[in-house]
Amino acid sequence: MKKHLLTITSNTEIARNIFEMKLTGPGTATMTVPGQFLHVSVGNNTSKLLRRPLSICDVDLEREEVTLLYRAQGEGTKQLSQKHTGETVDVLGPLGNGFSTESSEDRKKALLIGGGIGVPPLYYLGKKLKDKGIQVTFILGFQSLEASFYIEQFQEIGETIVTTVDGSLGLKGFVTDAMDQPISDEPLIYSVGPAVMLKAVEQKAQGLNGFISLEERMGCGVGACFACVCPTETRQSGYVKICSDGPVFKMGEVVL
Amino acid sequence: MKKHLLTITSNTEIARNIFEMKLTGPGTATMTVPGQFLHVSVGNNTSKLLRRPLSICDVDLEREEVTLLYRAQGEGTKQLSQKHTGETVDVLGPLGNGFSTESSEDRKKALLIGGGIGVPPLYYLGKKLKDKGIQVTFILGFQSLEASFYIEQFQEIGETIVTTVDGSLGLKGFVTDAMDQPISDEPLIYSVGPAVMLKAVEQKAQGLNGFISLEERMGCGVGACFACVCPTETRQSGYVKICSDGPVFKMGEVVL
Amino acid sequence: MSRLRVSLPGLDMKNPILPASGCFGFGKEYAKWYDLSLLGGITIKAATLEGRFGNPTPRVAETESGMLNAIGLQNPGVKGIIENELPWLEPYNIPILANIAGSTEEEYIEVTKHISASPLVSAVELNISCPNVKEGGIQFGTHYKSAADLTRKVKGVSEKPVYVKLSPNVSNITEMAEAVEDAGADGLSMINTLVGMKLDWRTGQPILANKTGGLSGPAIKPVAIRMIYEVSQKVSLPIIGMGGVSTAEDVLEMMSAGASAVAVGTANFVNPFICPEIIEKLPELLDEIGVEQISEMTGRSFNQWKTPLSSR
Amino acid sequence: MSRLRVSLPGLDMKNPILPASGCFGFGKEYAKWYDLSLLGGITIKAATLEGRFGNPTPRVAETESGMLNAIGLQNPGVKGIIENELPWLEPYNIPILANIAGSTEEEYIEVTKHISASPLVSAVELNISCPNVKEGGIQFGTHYKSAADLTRKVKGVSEKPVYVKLSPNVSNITEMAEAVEDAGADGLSMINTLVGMKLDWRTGQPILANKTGGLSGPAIKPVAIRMIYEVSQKVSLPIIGMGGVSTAEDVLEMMSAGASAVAVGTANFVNPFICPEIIEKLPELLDEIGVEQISEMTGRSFNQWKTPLSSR
Ligand SMILES: Cc1cc2nc3c(=O)[nH]c(=O)nc-3n(C[C@H](O)[C@H](O)[C@H](O)COP(=O)(O)OP(=O)(O)OC[C@H]3O[C@@H](n4cnc5c(N)ncnc54)[C@H](O)[C@@H]3O)c2cc1C
Ligand SMILES: Cc1cc2nc3c(=O)[nH]c(=O)nc-3n(C[C@H](O)[C@H](O)[C@H](O)COP(=O)(O)OP(=O)(O)OC[C@H]3O[C@@H](n4cnc5c(N)ncnc54)[C@H](O)[C@@H]3O)c2cc1C
Ligand SMILES: Cc1cc2nc3c(=O)[nH]c(=O)nc-3n(C[C@H](O)[C@H](O)[C@H](O)COP(=O)(O)O)c2cc1C
Ligand SMILES: Cc1cc2nc3c(=O)[nH]c(=O)nc-3n(C[C@H](O)[C@H](O)[C@H](O)COP(=O)(O)O)c2cc1C
Ligand code: FES
Ligand code: FES
Repeated sequence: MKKHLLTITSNTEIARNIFEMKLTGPGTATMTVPGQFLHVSVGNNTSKLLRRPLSICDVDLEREEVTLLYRAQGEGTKQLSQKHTGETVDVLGPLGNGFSTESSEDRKKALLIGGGIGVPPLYYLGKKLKDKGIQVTFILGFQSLEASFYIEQFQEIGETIVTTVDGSLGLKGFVTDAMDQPISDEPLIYSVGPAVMLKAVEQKAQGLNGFISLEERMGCGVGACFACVCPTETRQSGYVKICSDGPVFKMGEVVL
Repeated sequence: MKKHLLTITSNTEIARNIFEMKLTGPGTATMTVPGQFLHVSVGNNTSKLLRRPLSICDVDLEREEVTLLYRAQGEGTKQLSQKHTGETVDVLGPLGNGFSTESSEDRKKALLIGGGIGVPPLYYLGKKLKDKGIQVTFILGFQSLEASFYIEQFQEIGETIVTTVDGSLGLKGFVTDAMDQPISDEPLIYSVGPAVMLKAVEQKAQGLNGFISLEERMGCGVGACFACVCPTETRQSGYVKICSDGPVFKMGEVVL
Repeated sequence: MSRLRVSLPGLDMKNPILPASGCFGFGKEYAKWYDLSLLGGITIKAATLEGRFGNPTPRVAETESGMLNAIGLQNPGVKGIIENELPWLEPYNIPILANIAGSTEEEYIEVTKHISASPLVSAVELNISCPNVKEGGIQFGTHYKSAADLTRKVKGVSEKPVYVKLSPNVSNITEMAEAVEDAGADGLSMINTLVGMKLDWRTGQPILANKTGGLSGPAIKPVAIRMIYEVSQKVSLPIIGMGGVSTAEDVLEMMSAGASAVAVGTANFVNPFICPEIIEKLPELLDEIGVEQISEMTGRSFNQWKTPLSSR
Repeated sequence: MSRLRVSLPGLDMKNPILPASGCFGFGKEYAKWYDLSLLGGITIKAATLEGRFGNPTPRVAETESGMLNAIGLQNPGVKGIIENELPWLEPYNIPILANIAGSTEEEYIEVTKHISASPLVSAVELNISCPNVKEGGIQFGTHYKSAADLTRKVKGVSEKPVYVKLSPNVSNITEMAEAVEDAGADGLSMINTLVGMKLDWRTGQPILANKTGGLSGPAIKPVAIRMIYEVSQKVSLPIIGMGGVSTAEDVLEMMSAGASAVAVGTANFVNPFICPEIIEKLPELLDEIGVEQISEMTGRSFNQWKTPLSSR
């Protein structure tokens, strides 16, 4: 675990309020596990003290470049979105436990389900799974056409089913509506999104194995402050810390 | 009185921790009185809320450019010093009552005495006085050669006597030591610097007329908060507000 | 504009925004920046019986997302204010809330008599929470018996509604609020500044000549929100909320906590146009959340099921 | 390095810096970032008698230059701490300050008995100021009779020096400090968090599941400095200062106010290396102001003529 000062190589709005930030620096060499996150400082002189957890969306080890996708919604991410190429960003990471792509080796298929700003880590995960010869299908849920992003990039990796709440792109409805089609070959499920979505996905996917990635407001991001706990019945302590035990958990492991 | 969003055209360190910032924008057209100041915001997202009062050091009406010289000492001015060309700076101003160059028309000579970071407004004042045909002499006091700045620029306007505390440039000592030479022709005195210096200058200059410019920690900068008062025996209220009644006062008008 | 209207005892305001006492002088200075008649009202700087010079300088210091002040109630005295300051505000035709202070009960009473009699004053704000004077001020505001006594006496002589301005430097703000409610207050103003201090690490000496000062600005907003939230559920008096408000969003947050109107202090120093800018932004925000009348926001954090929003 | 040494009851520290309770877990996590033996000491997360899960999430919210937390004393219980957490810290060989909490006097006493008996614990910190639990915590910390009673009882069973951690949410912090001094405390820790709250302006609802939380970070530093300044002139107990410290300059400011050691809380979240970075910077700053021993900084704001600096 390290603190890195990375340099912005690009920071552009790719959909309404959705930004793609590319950062370069030697620290990126350690960012090899999808589902891990960076704890990103908004800046040195700002009144926003807490770091923002953002998932690793892609890593180019040769170019020493990591990609983050984020929604500029609150003050902190808005300030991030105003940063220019050449400025530095202070990040901790990679933090947390990401998606295990090992355990999936005996599977042929994977179904990756993401909602809204939960979509980014699925990109890096999809690439990694594909590299292992696994056939990847994405189900990506957005509010609307306007709010959707990265669809072409996902299509390069595997079949990509899109749902939008208002029906302006793909299927009208939620990601779980796209799961109504019979799911064949018992794929492994990987899902990232708001808790309500994860809950619905777990229900739909009953009987299947898989992983989910949780979100919670964080203090330290490293397991020290107990801000980000989630109850579980499967561990003796009765809880997990999302930042350090997660953010990725086996389906059914935590109480959503 | 206006709020302006000016654009930085340059921001460079001209001596140790001393920065010259040039700002452009239509608002500069109103900045025609030396001794007035701008109330400069450190930035929108910073935890430093209060504006910094900085004197107008020069104005180029054709280029719509105002020059500020400032010492990056505390957090706010340090943050200002990190701003780049092209960024904008939010300033209020021009604020306060500057030096009257009218009343000096019947004089032939002016002696401009500045200490440390009190020097900047004397540059614009010197230029204005010279334009009126008045012979200008400067006495500028610094800590050391390293801390001195703008001396050549001042020399272009008039004779410039420099004092340094450590003797590394010009006369060793304080500005008042340079006043020991007989002062001829009853020049008008204009002086800017720390209160102790102004007090010493007032004593040395006894019998002469002139103006001093005061400094105080400010809240509003516009006369509303009573942060920056200074006692006076010459006004009925018993005090003046430095930001709105000053920062320039007649010598002897306020209690230093 | 009528969707922004709020009505409090003595204060019929076309919008809920007024500058906080001590952060706007007597209005003259900011009148150079914009038309004061845009404001919902004005709180003027504290009046004492005689003119006061206040504390020595430095009187302000900067802190993280806040500032300390120790002005010390400088003002020209109640007569000077009535004669020279108030008439000047008449043309703007907005409610004036007169902040009053004193070293003794008698002084408070005298000041109230004079100023509440002015036809230009709509209500008085009893400042029992100034941390920057040796006598009076906060000493009345941290003991609830003295707060209640003073409120009762001031209320007895006031010709206008009385708002009591509470100090946050207390163990139990609700008891204080209940005490002044029982004593007859017409409303509450909260919060005044937290007592704070800053030292120069190099010399070890305080930055403020008065040593301690009052902490204001965004740093204290969470404390203000919490206190307003607690108090508004326990008393039935309207609350003028304040403490760190700098944006239109902050105004709605504070009203949700229980405030009926909102005063803006320190933010005026950061941006002299802040009050009109907030007022202009409020309707946009109300549209965003589908609320018609801003007055429906008051107490939304706890009573939203009691008073349904117009949008439901 | 010996110029940074400070000595407090039970705490012989090679420098005055220790992480604040609740902001550093039991040390394990930060041990992945740096060598904990660099620290002057460690304050561990509050221990209660049984394990506690704490409050529902969200448990933190961001405020201007600060944060709110309502963790609610989550911890594995005093036995779990003694068995599983403390042994792990032994190799670092630094003083451990054990923060203790409870819902009843009996619980505090039991926890103290257990934890103060551990040879790894150097001193206990009596947390009577946690604003995030319904019972115990702050209710002992805002009434000075109960604070004094509890101190006396805990002191009666403790095998190690007892520091009482004071709440800033009181009208008179000095009375509180004097009360616990009289009751036998060996030192004071101050300040705990200010009670605050944040609402989502769109929904009107609190961000924290617990509604209110404790405000920490640079926003509260001026309040901490003021309280330490006031208390240290009235009591003769050493003070562990805390509240918003984020830089080496802040440490010297707080020591000047009267602190003998300084705890760093929220700043660990901003920068996990903050404690060792501050420790490294301190000698530079001391050189800049010509002070030899950091212990000379304590109380410099008021007693500099009593205890002349080495530089004079
Ligand atoms: C493990 C993890 C991975 C994430 N990955 C991404 C990603 O790749 N892209 C992306 O856009 N977002 C991601 N999020 C959500 C992202 O962290 C929040 O949207 C962001 O912190 C909000 O900051 P703000 O400045 O916009 O909001 P503000 O409202 O200003 O934030 C205030 C505080 O609340 C916290 N906060 C607010 N919303 C959330 C949230 N939904 N989850 C966690 N903390 C929150 C902030 O971190 C901050 O401390 C992730 C969250 C987690 C926990
Ligand atoms: C009318 C006037 C004109 C000035 N002109 C210049 C100039 O041209 N160039 C220049 O370098 N400086 C000038 N100063 C001084 C300058 O305002 C301060 O040096 C600056 O505000 C310090 O800010 P900081 O961020 O470095 O310090 P910090 O210590 O971070 O400042 C904290 C607070 O204290 C205030 N403050 C600190 N020192 C001073 C001071 N000496 N005077 C007033 N406020 C202070 C700041 O404005 C801020 O509110 C002038 C001051 C006044 C009153
Ligand atoms: C410079 C200054 C002067 C103040 N003077 C007064 C005063 O005279 N009377 C009073 O009741 N409050 C006074 N206050 C307190 C404010 O009215 C307000 O309660 C407090 O600053 C919190 O609001 P804010 O954070 O928006 O500034 C003053 C505050 C400041 C910053
Ligand atoms: C997340 C968090 C958890 C805390 N938990 C405790 C605790 O268990 N016991 C305690 O006495 N103080 C606790 N505190 C208070 C801190 O120890 C400290 O007194 C306070 O945060 C002020 O310091 P700071 O501004 O440096 O954070 C906690 C603070 C935070 C932010
Ligand atoms: S954020 Fe601190 S424990 Fe997870
Ligand atoms: S700074 Fe407010 S009156 Fe001068």
